[in-house]
Amino acid sequence: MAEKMFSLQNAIGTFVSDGDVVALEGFTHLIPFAAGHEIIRQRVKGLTLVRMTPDIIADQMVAAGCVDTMVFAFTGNSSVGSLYAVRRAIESNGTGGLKLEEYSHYGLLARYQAGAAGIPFMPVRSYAGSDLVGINPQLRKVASPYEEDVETYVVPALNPDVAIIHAQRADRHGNVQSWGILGPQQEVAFASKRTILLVEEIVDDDIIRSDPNRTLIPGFVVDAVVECKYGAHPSFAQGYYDRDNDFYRSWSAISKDPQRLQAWIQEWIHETGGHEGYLTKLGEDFFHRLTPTPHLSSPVNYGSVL
Amino acid sequence: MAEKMFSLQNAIGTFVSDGDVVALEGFTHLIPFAAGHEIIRQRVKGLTLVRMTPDIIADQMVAAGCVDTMVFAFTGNSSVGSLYAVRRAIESNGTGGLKLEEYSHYGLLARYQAGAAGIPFMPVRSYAGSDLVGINPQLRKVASPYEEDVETYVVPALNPDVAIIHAQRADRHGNVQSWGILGPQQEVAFASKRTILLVEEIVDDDIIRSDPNRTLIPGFVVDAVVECKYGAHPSFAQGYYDRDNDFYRSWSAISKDPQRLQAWIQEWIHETGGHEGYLTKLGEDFFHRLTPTPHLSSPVNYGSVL
Amino acid sequence: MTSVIEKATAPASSPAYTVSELLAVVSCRYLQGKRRVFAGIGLPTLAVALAQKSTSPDIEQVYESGVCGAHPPKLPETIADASLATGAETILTMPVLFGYVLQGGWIDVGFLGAAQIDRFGSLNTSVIGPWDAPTVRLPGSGGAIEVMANSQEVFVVMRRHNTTSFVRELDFCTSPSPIAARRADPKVPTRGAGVTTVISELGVFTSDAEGELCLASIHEGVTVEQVREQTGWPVKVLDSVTVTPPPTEEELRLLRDDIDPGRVYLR
Amino acid sequence: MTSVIEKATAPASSPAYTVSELLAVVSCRYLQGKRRVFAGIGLPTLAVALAQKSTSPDIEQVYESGVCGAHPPKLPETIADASLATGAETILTMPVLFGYVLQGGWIDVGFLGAAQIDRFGSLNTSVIGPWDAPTVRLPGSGGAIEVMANSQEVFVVMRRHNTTSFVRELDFCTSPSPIAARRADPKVPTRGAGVTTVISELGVFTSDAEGELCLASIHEGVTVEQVREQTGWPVKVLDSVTVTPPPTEEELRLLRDDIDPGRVYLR
Repeated sequence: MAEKMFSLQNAIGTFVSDGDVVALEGFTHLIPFAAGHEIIRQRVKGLTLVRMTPDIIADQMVAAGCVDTMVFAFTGNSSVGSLYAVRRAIESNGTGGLKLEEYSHYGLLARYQAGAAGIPFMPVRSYAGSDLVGINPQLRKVASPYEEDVETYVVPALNPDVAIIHAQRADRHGNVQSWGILGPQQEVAFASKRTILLVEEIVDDDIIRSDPNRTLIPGFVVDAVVECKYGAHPSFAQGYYDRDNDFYRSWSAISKDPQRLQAWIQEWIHETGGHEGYLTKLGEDFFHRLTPTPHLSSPVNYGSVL
Repeated sequence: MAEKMFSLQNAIGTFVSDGDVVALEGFTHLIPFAAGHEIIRQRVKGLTLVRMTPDIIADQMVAAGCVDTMVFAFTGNSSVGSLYAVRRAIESNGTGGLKLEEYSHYGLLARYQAGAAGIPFMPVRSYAGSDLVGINPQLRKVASPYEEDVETYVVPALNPDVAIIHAQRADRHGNVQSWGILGPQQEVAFASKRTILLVEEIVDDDIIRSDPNRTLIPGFVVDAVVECKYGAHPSFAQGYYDRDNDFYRSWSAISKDPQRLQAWIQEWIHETGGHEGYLTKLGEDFFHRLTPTPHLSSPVNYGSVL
Repeated sequence: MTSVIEKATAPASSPAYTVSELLAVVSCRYLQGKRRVFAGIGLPTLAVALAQKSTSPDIEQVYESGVCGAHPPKLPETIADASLATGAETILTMPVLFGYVLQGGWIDVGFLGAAQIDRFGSLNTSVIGPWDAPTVRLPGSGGAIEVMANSQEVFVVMRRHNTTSFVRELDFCTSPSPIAARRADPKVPTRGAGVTTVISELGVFTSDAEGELCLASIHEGVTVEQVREQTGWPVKVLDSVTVTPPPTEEELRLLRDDIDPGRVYLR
Repeated sequence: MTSVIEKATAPASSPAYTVSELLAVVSCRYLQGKRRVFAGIGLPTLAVALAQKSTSPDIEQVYESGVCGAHPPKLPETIADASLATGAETILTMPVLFGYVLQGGWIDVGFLGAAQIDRFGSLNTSVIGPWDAPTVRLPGSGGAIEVMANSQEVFVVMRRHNTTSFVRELDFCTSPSPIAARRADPKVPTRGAGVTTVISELGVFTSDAEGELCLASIHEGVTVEQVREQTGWPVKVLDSVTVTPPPTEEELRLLRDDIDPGRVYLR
């Protein structure tokens, strides 16, 4: 079996190139921050960043100059502030230059679904009357062949060059298990030409095989498996660590000041040298306050007659 | 909350009517035999039976005269025999009268998907050149609005009147948990106007809530919850009882002889009076040889900071 | 922009209440008889929780993240709170949530917010100014387009009520009302009634048979004239317009003591 | 229909073997270098298991039911055996298996059987006679149409080789070869090479550059003439046609002692 275990540095170095279409997914949960930081560290340029919800990681990657185009459905820092680097790159009085391709949540998700399923497009039940249709030529209509005078909007298949996702656990073959909020990770992994998987822990084959319905993505879809503890910080990994809401709240002040933002990137990304250094800088006790009280799933029985 | 707990008799009596389009699903696993038997017992007529894999339960329902039309993708008794009642109702030298609407597995599954998703049709990557296109006018083509001279086959949304499914466990609100081979149960439940759920056991709310990702179908989709132990026999319920392969092997001989088949239906369905009577007739020790050796899932942690 | 009323003047007989409390209570009242509510964290969560504890014990909240039947061990601070998953009844995948639940028509009431709303309930959450060179870039649709297009009806909570938020013409129509959708694409089927209820800091609008948002009630201390002045279109006032009944002591007690004692959303 | 050879004549130097053993061994050899095989229970399972234990340790079998990376505690009797789920690496949902895995192009080799096959590898699994009044109703496509249309290539195992199964014209084309698909619908994209390999009781056919199935080898004790007689189309015989090398002692030992000691599929 081809060796799939990579260091974070090697995984990004091997599978992400300048100009790639990179889908970095995770819906509020399991956001692959460590991978985004490593892309910044390696000074990758000209990316098309695809992400349903570009948030702080997008702000950082845009500020670092990695991103030419952003394909998205919702860009913001939830209710606690704004992404000023992204806004400066878009707004009329900003420093500009970021190209946008804008969807709604299901529109972009349906693009992943069509890409994964090898079909040219996916019908969606929306978009009629939205001004998005005027600014996004990918939103098109098809007549239903079943009813007179019925049309539906459709979105085209999307097949990113690379999907980057984070999960709680996997085996060495890349069989991925995840729980809590699942996001579009399964769709984007199947849709993409290459998939980089970061996990909180590599577990024994037996753990994965004790619960095969929990495997969200089979190993054959995954090209690189990276063990990367706390790699979703300041986002969270259900059952491993909670969201660092303090960091999210602090971001507006950092992001608003371009100099301060560049200094933050220098200090927390470049100077840490890697995810290990980032964790060291956070400090040994950092995750204590974010450590969950256990709430374990009841077992189910996969047995058969022997 | 509306009371959803029903006896099997009341669930079928309340939600299944003559002439309905009834999807009875379960792919090799968790086939709702007890529900099919109850439909026969109540002498429901004129059904359109939708099932990806009409097997022994379809043979029984056809023999009992419940079914006018069969919508399907594969009809057979795996490799151990034939469904002679179904064949007699189709073949040129048979007693005839069964109308057919024939698909492939994904074609019919995609109809459920489109029905569940409220879209008029679903594109599929197949059917070009198949003679199914000639005999099934529902298989149609649509031009891609994204590429010149590219077309795709599509199938129309299907919204059955009733979905009937079996699962391992649920709470009293109808939140369904299932594991092992999942089949099209989630799709068909969302696609159908009404859903009847049979389960091996009703469990406490806490069990369901300990593993929310395991919930395949949320309670709001389910109209009737029936506790029906061994209700999938001779099919199986992973972790509860294995498949009764002896029964499957014995079926050809029963099915081949129309008189013997009617006698079987009389003896095992009508005269048992209900699923309880069927189990009593099987005998107290019947399921011993089908009882699995436990193989439990490893727990996962859904905890958060308290 | 400053809020017209930061705190409503309390009538002598009732306790003072904040705008958040008022909006939560009024939203709750309009939820009576509804079953499944699609909403984010914040005021809608309070409104649903209050409904559960008062008039609508069976009401359920469905979250965009796929969580249904949440029983968080503590009140979640954000939509991304780990506690929303702890002890939930269901966490659906995104294709199931958006495809089957939303597009499938299972949602009775979708809750939305917006930077701008127009007379027929179309919403802008994308940009102020032109899309390709905006003055202000807003977050975008997220799931709002799907919520508007697929819920049986939509409630909009507008904390700020003024002529830059209640506008004659949207800078950008992100989420069109079904009326706007049918006008643009008559062959594309629509579902639901669109925005039926807008709850603002000044009052409540409900939609008439043509889908136009009409003033149905004004909050205590607000005049109809004030609403007209702060609204960018000529406001149709229902004959039945009343003063919004203020939150009752019981409603406030439930909100303050039972539902959000830490004032996570009530701040 | 009776089988032409129920048991191949054993050459003096090698042990006797059954048709099942021969078909499993030959299928296994053609699997060399392949990664993901979509197949049901039976001979293909033996072929994949043998490949895993010999030439292709990394080969994986994907089942129609969604099971990938099966590690059954005992050899499953049927595709519906509970033991296939016990200890498996993954059980995918049906939309993921058919949509993403099959249609997504992740399958290298699909294994199919059929009642009839034609010269270019199109298959009939629906009816003998006319569709609406058949002499024999067969099971239908199941997933065969999707396997044919979406695998990189397809292997067909035909236990019975005669003019009613290897036909000039199918009674019904259930699963068309990509060639037939392109002829019928030139605008619908196809994927893969269709049937590249047919393993029958008489020999092996492989497809040429035009997709025509040509005789590549005959099994021990079979003549080319016999194959011609039992095939409904004029058989193109490759210049390189050989006698199929018989199963080796090691191959038979693995099949009989390690893989299927209970002779569940070898019967």
